[in-house]
Parts: sequence; C-alpha cells; structure tokens
Amino acid sequence: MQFALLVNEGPYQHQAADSAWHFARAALAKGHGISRVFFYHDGVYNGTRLGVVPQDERHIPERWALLAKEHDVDLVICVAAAQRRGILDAAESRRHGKGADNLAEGFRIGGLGQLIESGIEADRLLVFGD
Amino acid sequence: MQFALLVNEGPYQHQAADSAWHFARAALAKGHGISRVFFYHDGVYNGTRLGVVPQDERHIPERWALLAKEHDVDLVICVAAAQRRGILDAAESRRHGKGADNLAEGFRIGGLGQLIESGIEADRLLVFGD
Amino acid sequence: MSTLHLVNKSPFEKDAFDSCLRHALPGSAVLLIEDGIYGALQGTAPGDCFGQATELQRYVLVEDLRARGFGAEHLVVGVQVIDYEGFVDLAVAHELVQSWL
Amino acid sequence: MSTLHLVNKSPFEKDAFDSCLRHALPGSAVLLIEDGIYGALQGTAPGDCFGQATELQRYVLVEDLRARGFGAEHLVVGVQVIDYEGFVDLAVAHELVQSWL
Amino acid sequence: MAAANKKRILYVQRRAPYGSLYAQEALEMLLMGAAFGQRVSIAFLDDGVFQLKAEQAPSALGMKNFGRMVRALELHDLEGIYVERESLDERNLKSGQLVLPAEVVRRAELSQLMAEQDLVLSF
Amino acid sequence: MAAANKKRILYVQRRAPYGSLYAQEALEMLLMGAAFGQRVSIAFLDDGVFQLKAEQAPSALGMKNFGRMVRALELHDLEGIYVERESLDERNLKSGQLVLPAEVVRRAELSQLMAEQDLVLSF
Repeated sequence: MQFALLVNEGPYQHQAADSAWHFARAALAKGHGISRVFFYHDGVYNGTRLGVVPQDERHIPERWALLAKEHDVDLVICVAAAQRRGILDAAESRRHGKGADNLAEGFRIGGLGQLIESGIEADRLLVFGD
Repeated sequence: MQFALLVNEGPYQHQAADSAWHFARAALAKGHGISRVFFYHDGVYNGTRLGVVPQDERHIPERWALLAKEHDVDLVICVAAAQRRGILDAAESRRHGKGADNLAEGFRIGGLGQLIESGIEADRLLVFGD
Repeated sequence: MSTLHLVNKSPFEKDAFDSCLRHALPGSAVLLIEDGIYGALQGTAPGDCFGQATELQRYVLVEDLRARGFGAEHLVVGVQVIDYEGFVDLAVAHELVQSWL
Repeated sequence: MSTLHLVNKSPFEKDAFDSCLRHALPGSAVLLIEDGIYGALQGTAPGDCFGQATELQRYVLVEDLRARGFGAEHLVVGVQVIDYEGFVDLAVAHELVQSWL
Repeated sequence: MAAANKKRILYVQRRAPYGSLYAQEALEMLLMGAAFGQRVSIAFLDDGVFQLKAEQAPSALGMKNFGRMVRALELHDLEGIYVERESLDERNLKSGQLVLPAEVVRRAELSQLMAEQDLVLSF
Repeated sequence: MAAANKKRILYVQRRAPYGSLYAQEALEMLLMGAAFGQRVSIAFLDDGVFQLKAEQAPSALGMKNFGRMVRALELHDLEGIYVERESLDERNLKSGQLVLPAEVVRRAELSQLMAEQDLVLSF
C-alpha cells in the first residue's frame, strides 16, 4: 500500500515530525511504500540544513533525508509556507537575492498541488500536526 | 519604566510575535523603554533573514529589526534553541562548517543568562507564547 | 503586590483560561488578548464564568476583539475594553505580569 | 467505509479528544498517540469517558504510553495497546484516516 | 475526470483565525486544491466557526482580513460549505452573523459527512 | 548578593513532556538561571504534573528521558519544588508515583505562592 504523509509542525518543538517519521519507518519495514512526505505550516522547518544538534540527540532533518535516500521517498517542502518562514533552496535564494540558502539535501521545494496529488494518488494520507 | 519581553513562538504561525511587537511599540510610544527582547523555543525563527514575504504583508523579522534600530532594543536569539532549529550567525556557521548563515541584521545570538539578567534588571518581564 | 494575568487562548480550545481563573487571587487583573477574547462573549459558558468573576478586574484587548469581528456590545457586563496603550498602563500598574500559555 | 481517528492531544489541555469522541461514528476506530494517551488513564474523567465509548474500537500507542511512564495496567478496560507496527496495520485496515489536531 | 473518479476531499477547520496561521494556510491549500477538479468540501466546527464571523477588522493588527478570504470560497466550485450547529450555539453565533451562507448542519450529520470522504485534511 | 536583594523567580510548568519541547527547554533555562543566585522555584500544575511521573521510558521514541532531567532539579539549590494536589488528583497520580519528592500544595496555596513572586516564567 502507498502512504503519503502531511507534516504540519517543525522539528523538536512538537512531536508531530517524530511521529510521522516513526510511522514512515514502520510502514516501510512492513513492505509498504511512502510515496511522499509533504511539509506544510511550520513543518517546512524540517527541511533546514543549518541545524546543529548534540551528538547524542536525534537529528530530525538528517533522519528524514536518510529515510528518503534509502527508500526513495519524495520530501516536499511547500514553497509558499517556506518563503514566509525563511526556508530557501539555492534557486529561490538567487531569485530573491538572499545570498544564502538553507534547504537540506534530500528535500525539494514544491507547490501545494503536490500535496493534493499525493492525497489523490496514495492509498492513504495521514496528517501529523499539533 | 523598563520592559523586557520573552517571545516563545516563531513568526506568522502564532500571534505571539505580533502581540509582543505591538506591545513594544505601544510602550515605546508612551515613553517607556524596551531593554531587551529575548527569543526562545520556536521564537528564534523571528531572527531569520531568509524570509520572503509578499509586499502587502507584514514582514515580522524586518519589523523587529526596525524597532531595534530606532529605539536601541537588544534583540537576543537564544543560542541553544537556535542551534537546534537552524538559526545561525556567521560565526556559528563557520564554527560548525555549515557554509551559510541566516541571522537577520539587528539580532544577535546570546545565552539564556541574558534572559535571566533581563528578568532581574527590567521592571517588568512579559512572556508572549502559545 | 498585584498581578496582571494574561490569557491568549480560546477557552473553548484550551485549558489556560480556566486555569487562570482558578488561580487568580481576588483583586488581581485578567486581560484577554489574541484568541483569549472569546472568553468574554455573552451567552457562552466561558463568558458567564468570566462575567461572574466580579472579584477580578477584567479587561479585553480591543485590537484583538475587533480583528475577530466582535465589539464591546458582545461582551458580558463588568469587562473593560482597552487598547494596547491601556495594556501598557496595566503592565505598569501591576508589579507582576503572569502569562497563561 | 470505516474511519481511523487519530488524537494526539491531552484531553486535559485541549478539546480535540472531546471533539473526536463526539464525532466518531459507532464502529470506527480511535487511536491515541503522543499526549493523546492521557485520554485512556484509569480514574480520570477523560478515561472514564473513553472507557464507556464501547461502540468504538479503542487503541493506545505503546511507544508514547511507555515514554510517559505508563503501561497497559494504567488504562481503562476495553482499550488495546498497539505499537507502530499495529498503527500501520490499522491505517491499512481503514479506508480513511482522520487526525484531530 | 468523470464524477465517479473524483475524490471527495473535506477540509476540517477547527481553529480560530488570527491567533494562529493554521486556518489561513488551510484555506490557501483548499483554494489551490479546488482547481484539481475533485469534489472539495469544507466544514467549520469547534473554534473554526469563528472563522465565519462577519465584520472582522484586523487592520489595527496589520493582518490580512481573514473573513474576506473565507468569502472567496463562494467563488469556487465547492461541493459544500458546512458549519456545525452545536459549535455555533456554544459560541452564541447566529447564522445571520456569518460572512457567507454556509449550510448549517447538526453534529450527527457532520459526523456522517466526515465518514463519507475519501480524504479528510485537518489543520 | 544579600537575600533581600534576590529576586523570587517561579517557573510554571503546565504542559506534558514529549508531546512538545516546552517543558524541556523550560528546565534548561531554569538549570541555567539557578546559577544566577536568585531565589528560584518551580511549580508543576495542570498537565505539567505529568512531567513528574516516574518510570518514563522514551527510548523507543529516540528521545531523551525527561524524568531524568527533572530529577536533576534536586541537585540544585532551589527555593521550592511544588506540585498541585488538585492537578494530581484529576490525573489520578499519587505522590508516590513521582520521580522526586516535590512539595504537594493545594491550589489556593499555589495561587498565593504565584502572587508573591517577582517574576513568573511561563512556557
């Protein structure tokens, strides 16, 4: 079965990103697929590559990226929500003349249409938020 | 009278940052001082310079910076909370080899001690959060 | 010593409003801001509770009230409507400001 | 068609748990995760309510339960304790998953 | 796409406007998603009914008028715009005070409606 | 600093652990601030009393044990560690189930205690 996930909160502050990741891992372990994880609202902060986390603590953005790499999961950060909150990839950064970008490897910027598409195509869409 | 403010939520997602800013502006207009605004928890996201906001909408980080410049307000982003969430100044970025920084002008990175100091020295400390 | 309590949560959604009213000492002030303003609406259970708390000085922030489509005419009796300037004055007048987040 | 309802909020702090129980149709499933697990505790008002909702299939996520220092022995009767693997199975078994945020 | 193939998508609005951005970003998603030709509905319940209150005036806060965004729902080809009777009553809101003529439904009807969707998006 | 000049600072913990980071970052601030030589207290009420529950075991979640952080409070020179009786009762928690021997106080006493502070930090 194909799952799509919507993550509405940033890392650490709320448990939503943790719960979504644990669900994704458990689903993959059972042989299901995770077609896409879409990050909306403060969820876009999951895609930063500037986080500095103590060695003995979980690194939420890196954990997503690893999951995506190993299982070919599409990690999409909503462009509208991300711009408002200062999450930019290199192209966006250039376009807006910001001189720096902070999107982590493994994530990409996409539109709301990709969440709708996931909702239509996946067998189940689960929402994780606060 | 000297006020210090503690802001515990990021911009846009919750109204806390707006309320704190409106309070600060009203206090300054009445001749009071705002000695420091300390940003904690997701509040550290107020200090990003990568946000892209439509022309007709309020730009929360820039609004803070302008207030600080005009009224000599110390805007302090908690270092521990900021690292976890990927808000870095140039020095922090270099130290952690991140290759990019995103702290907005007008803000500085500081320690929790500076919030305690504000609480002790200011006449009032107000907490804005969710 | 007198305390100004700040409530910024809807009483229908979260427990901060209730907890504040249970802990605020007689004579202290309670100011409803942001979604907290819903706690002062006439004809609602939280509003009735707020209206009956006559031992407290009760305030509502007008900027937040108007933003949400309400006015003084929708509030229970005994509640004063103030603006941000009044908020600052209240914070000056009370030695301690406690937020109920 | 059958729905799996997810509740991740403490019933003491927020209204999501109550709203979910008011809207879940008989025969549907409710899974408590994160701070939602506090809704199944014995000897509490929300727990009593959850225990009495025998028209629902009721589940609690064990990883979140244990994290918070509780076990199956603290829960009201009629509630099944499942792990993330069981969570996935529930999501497969129900055509619709609705989160109460 | 034939009607039979269209997915029934329900947006559930349970939060008040202004205090957080959830409601606004949910509407932004709906207005975008409506273009995908699915059978889209929106339901306002609990504090979400406050989103419908007429006469919102946030200019002193420097925020966008959310009521105006909600009114734009009427311009889209939505399957339904529902508001829960019990939630209105608890908040002492009358249907005449709303920015648009949402269909007032009882809690039991809304529960049924939720259960009939292919997809429920909560914010 | 003479005792008379020290400020009375109260940390108010009203939220459950794990579901959000508020509780943990509040403790991080307290443990830092305790070094400033002020008269620091902490009060657990409402869902904050869940922070004190013994036998927390979050390893399956990959999260730090919050109960262990709370226990570290005992090592610091705090003015008081309070937990509200009514909040415990509503949640069916007994004082014997707590990770540390907090002082159990009635709501009325806690209200008084809050009002006597120079500073109340809420998270």
